[in-house]
Amino acid sequence: MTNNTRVELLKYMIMAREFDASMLRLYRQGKAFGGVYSQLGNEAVSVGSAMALDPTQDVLFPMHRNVGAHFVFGATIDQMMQNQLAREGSQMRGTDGTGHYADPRLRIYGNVSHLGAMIPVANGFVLAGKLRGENTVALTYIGDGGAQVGEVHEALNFAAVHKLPLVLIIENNQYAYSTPNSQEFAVDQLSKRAIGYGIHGETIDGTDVELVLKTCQAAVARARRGEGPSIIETQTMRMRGHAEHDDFSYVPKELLDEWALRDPVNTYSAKLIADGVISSEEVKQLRDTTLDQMIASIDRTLELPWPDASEGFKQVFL
Amino acid sequence: MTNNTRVELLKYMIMAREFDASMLRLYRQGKAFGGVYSQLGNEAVSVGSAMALDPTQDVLFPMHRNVGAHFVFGATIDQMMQNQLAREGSQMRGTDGTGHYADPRLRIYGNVSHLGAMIPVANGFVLAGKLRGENTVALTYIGDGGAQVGEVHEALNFAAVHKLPLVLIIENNQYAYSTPNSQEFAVDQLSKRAIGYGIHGETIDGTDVELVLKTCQAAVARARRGEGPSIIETQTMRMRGHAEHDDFSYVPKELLDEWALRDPVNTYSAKLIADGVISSEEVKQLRDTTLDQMIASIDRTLELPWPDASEGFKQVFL
Amino acid sequence: MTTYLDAIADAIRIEMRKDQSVFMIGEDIGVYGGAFKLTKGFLAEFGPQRIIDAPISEAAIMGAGIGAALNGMRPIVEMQFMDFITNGFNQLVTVAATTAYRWGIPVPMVVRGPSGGGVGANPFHSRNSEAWFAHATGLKVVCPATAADAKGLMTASIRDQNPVVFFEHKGLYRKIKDEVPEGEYVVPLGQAKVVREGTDVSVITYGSAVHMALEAATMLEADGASVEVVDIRTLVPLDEETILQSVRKTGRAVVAHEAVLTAGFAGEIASRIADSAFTFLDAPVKRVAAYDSPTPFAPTLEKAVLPNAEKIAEALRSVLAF
Amino acid sequence: MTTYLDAIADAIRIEMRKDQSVFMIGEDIGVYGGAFKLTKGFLAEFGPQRIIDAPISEAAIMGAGIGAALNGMRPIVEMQFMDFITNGFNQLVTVAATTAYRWGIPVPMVVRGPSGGGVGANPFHSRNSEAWFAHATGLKVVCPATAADAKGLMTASIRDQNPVVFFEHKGLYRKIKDEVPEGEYVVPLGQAKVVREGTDVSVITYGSAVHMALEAATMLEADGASVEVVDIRTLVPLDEETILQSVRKTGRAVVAHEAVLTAGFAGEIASRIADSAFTFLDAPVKRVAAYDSPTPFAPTLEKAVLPNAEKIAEALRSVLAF
Ligand SMILES: Cc1ncc(C[n+]2csc(CCOP(=O)(O)OP(=O)(O)O)c2C)c(N)n1
Ligand SMILES: Cc1ncc(C[n+]2csc(CCOP(=O)(O)OP(=O)(O)O)c2C)c(N)n1
Ligand SMILES: [Mg+2]
Ligand SMILES: [Mg+2]
Repeated sequence: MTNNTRVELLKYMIMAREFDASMLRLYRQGKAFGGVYSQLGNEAVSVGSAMALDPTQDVLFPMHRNVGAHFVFGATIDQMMQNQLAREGSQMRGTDGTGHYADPRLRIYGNVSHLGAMIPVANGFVLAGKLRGENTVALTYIGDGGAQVGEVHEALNFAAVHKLPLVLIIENNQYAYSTPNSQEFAVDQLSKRAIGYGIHGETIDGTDVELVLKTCQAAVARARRGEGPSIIETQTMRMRGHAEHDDFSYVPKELLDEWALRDPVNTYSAKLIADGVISSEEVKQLRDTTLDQMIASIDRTLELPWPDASEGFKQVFL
Repeated sequence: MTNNTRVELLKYMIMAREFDASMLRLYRQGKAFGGVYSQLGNEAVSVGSAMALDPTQDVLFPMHRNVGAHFVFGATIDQMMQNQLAREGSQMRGTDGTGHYADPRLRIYGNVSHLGAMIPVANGFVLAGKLRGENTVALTYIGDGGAQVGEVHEALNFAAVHKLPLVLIIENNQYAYSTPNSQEFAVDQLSKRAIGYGIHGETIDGTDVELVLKTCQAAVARARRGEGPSIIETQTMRMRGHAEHDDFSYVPKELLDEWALRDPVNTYSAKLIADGVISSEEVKQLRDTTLDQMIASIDRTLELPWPDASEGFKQVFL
Repeated sequence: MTTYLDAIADAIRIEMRKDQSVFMIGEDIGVYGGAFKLTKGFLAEFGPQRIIDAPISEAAIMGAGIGAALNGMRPIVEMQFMDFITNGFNQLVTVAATTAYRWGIPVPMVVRGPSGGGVGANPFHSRNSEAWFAHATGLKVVCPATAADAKGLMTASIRDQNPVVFFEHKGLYRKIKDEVPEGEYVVPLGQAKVVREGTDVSVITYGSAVHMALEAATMLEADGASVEVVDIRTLVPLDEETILQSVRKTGRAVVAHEAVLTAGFAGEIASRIADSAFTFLDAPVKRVAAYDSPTPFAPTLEKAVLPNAEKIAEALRSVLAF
Repeated sequence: MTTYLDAIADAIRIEMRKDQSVFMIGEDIGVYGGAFKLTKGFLAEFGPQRIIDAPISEAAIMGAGIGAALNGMRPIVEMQFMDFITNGFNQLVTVAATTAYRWGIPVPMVVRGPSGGGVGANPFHSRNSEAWFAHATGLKVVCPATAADAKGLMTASIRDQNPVVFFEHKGLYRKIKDEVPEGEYVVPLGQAKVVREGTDVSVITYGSAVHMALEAATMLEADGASVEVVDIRTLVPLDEETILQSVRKTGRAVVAHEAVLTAGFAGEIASRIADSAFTFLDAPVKRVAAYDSPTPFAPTLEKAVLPNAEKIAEALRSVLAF
């Protein structure tokens, strides 16, 4: 892995984190709109996985805690901010918000609230590529909770039968809203679902961005070679509530403390500093610059008016 | 296994087979009504599995090729025939037919056409039992094709989490309508799905009625002990078309020939004769008597009028 | 004065205390007390056997309800948002709705949850889908507008022998407060209610639109018009008689709901009026409903596409001017 | 003379020959040629890349269609029976229906399959569910009654930029034969058709009920009444103008469909008439539809609950006698 790549990984993780922190501030100020879903603790998964793709030919179907993946695929801070706040000029013209948006120019297809619903769609996207002899890989995500949705099963089996180039990350962040893993499923590793479909599956530490990247690169390579889909379960911890309205008092404090030591941004910064790839000064500067960018973007976005009401009556059909 | 049990197993398999043959005759005569789904080749699964239950406390959720299980649970030939032919006096009063009927007195709950839809319902049935401290086990079935339905996934995971006393037989009869296993899934054994749920799973020869019985008894015992659900995949061959309108020309002749040698009724008759449990005379007599019963039942049923039209307007609500 | 949300919780609590066969199943209803905190305290009172947190599997949850109902229980199934009922749709319309007709076995189950828009959720947390279930046959469909009705109809729904789809409006949960009878309280399914008497024109409506209609009625007072508002309360069974009585009296009708217009339940009501009150009608029957689109996210757009008191008032004026 | 079934197959075949982006996906559509043999010969002509047999996974199949449409293809998704659309319901109403509105990206997909009753199938192979999709917003809904329309509307549906739910009536597949134009043939979506001119009363209808209405019209001739029959052909978009023109002319209307009455699409049509043709109406608008129950299996029951020519004739007589 080049030093360049390593710095990039860090840079995107910091972007994700600062975006998140900004949304939290906006939420506290009563200026955020809709649910604010933090990916604190999940940055390594979003960033590491998306970095494994080729953004000129592959395609991203992100979920609600994947702002890092958006950034890797070229989404700008302004774009994300406008969508989150549903302002005029935002990609969805106010019809929808949060992380649901799609930007076909960037090969990003957003999600819908219904968990798991976009996995069958990701299948169809790469099936079309396959029919045309293209070699597009789709990367998508589901939570430890969402993995129990029936459509996930249908989609994985379908992808297995048709050997589709799909990489599914199961983001196991220990909780689905207030529900712990133990009440969501009864197997030690969700990646074992792969066995029942005859596809590749593995469980990895989701706080280690380089491990995520390498594991996903291997999965993308398999997909590209026509060997079909993979399930990669990433173990992380959701370090905040389900969304910011949730005080997550149902999560044991010790569990959070334990995982805090494995914070993906901090550990990776420390690693790169130890390896002499970057100085602690530079890390601080990177954070500060990113924060400045966020603040500037927030200022610009909050000045934007709401989309015009007439947008509500447009393009139900095309 | 007592000789009594062994003869019972044979008796029910013969009933299932002769019922089937009767439906086929009726179909050819243009007197059958609705789809006629043969279970030729599957008798050992229906009968062996149902025999593992305690019909005074357990509950059966049969599928379309499980007439043998109905008989084990006490359904009469007349009852089955009336339902198949949707005649007056039939349990569903003509509102539905084929094997969809329920008879709560016999602890049989029928199915609906939508494959897999009754597995979540079977869960709920035994969940209720559990809430009341009862020890009811539910036995249900799904095909190699139907196992790909999303609801099956949700139900198995749910049963695993709640450690429900559920036994699911996956009747792998190699085809789902015209679609072979290879186009339905990409794993060598469907029972491996169990691994992903953290539950018991195994694949067995579905033409061996005693093996089916023993395997199901063990599954029922586990369920009864509170160890949760099991998946048992039974390997058989669908020896006729999907339903009788289907000439199944898409099935290689050799495959049918191969499986014909493993005919569950013939092999088991031979075995019981070899073991001195029953004479070949007695087997022949059993078949003849059963056939006579079928013919008598058909005669009685065909004389019944259609249900009165007024039944169509009743009990949409209770 | 009790909120709409508390009234529902109250009805469920009372039935659960009385009847051991009533239990709840859903997502995050236990420790968390539900996404809207409707089941707050329930886990402590009733324990995890009767307040069951389930995996994110709406079909499995729905099926668990159906199966338990077949086996003598009275499950209350929560959809965290009614939008997610699309994931359990097959269970509901294929299995629950047809069982009584085919087998003659009751399926006493309530499927309930927050529906509706106007609160800046998004297209996937705002749908009003009651018409789908009214068209499914075999499901009762309830849409309360007030706290008292929410309580009384919930009690009736839990006691009903049939599957009931109970649409709570999330915008009313904490906004609406009214006098709610204490203790057991039943509002029978299938009885509409004249919530405001009037002589010149009737608004036939339900759910959140009842409040819009009442506001519109007040606006029309200024024009000197007397508006009657009929809250049908349950779509299935439908109390056609009360609707017709009102329209026969006033001779004019506007039908309003928050759901989108096309193939919405307003069509059902308007056609019944056009058929059975034809000779009494002095004006066309107008419908007020949401624009035929998903419910958008931004407040400007959402406000524009959803119905409101002004839009109902406008329809009333046009009908009165006819 | 071509059957309804062959006409549909013909339209698909022509489009597939012309446009490489059109492909089919469904259960048993390849080697077997589909449960109704509609795709017989397709596998041989187009190969397994374009005639894709899928596992029994309606949601996965629907999603595959949506995703392929997002990626430049024009998938035709077969439901083996339209009843099983309930298993892919979420994909259709949540994803397909809302994508254009939210993302401005087209989802040119046709979901098609056999629907309807009257053929002794059973409650799970007979549903008429078009109203659900008309109410979903964002889906076009097509219900052809004749072979020629089936062909022309299928061509238009395949070429449309939006998701289209195309209801074929299984009872018409081989029963209905008519003159079908050869080669490419388009009937634009959103154009109703006066299939029989008349002056005394209008029947507004679609799908299988068109044939019942025509039969009823013939019956009414004996009474000396002249019945106009309007086949709306597509529910979304709806050609309101042709409906209103007819009713303004005749002053009387019966709305008929095979689907169950409550919250069915007849309500939508009848209310539009009651609103926009009010001053032209000389009689109540009557609806004829199935009884509100699942479609039963036994022929005696099925015949009793479904609409037919006699029931439409009766409604016509009552409207004419008004
Ligand atoms: C089908 C469906 N059911 C319920 C919900 C409500 N819901 C939104 S997020 C969520 C929890 C998701 O948990 P998980 O999949 O583990 O993802 P996480 O939020 O932990 O990243 C729930 C229950 C939904 N969006 N979709
Ligand atoms: C959800 C659903 N999709 C499609 C069908 C149509 N269908 C009925 S049986 C069948 C094949 C079933 O195959 P399998 O599950 O292997 O059972 P088998 O008939 O082979 O015993 C199909 C596709 C259905 N009944 N339900
Ligand atoms: Mg999670
Ligand atoms: Mg099979």
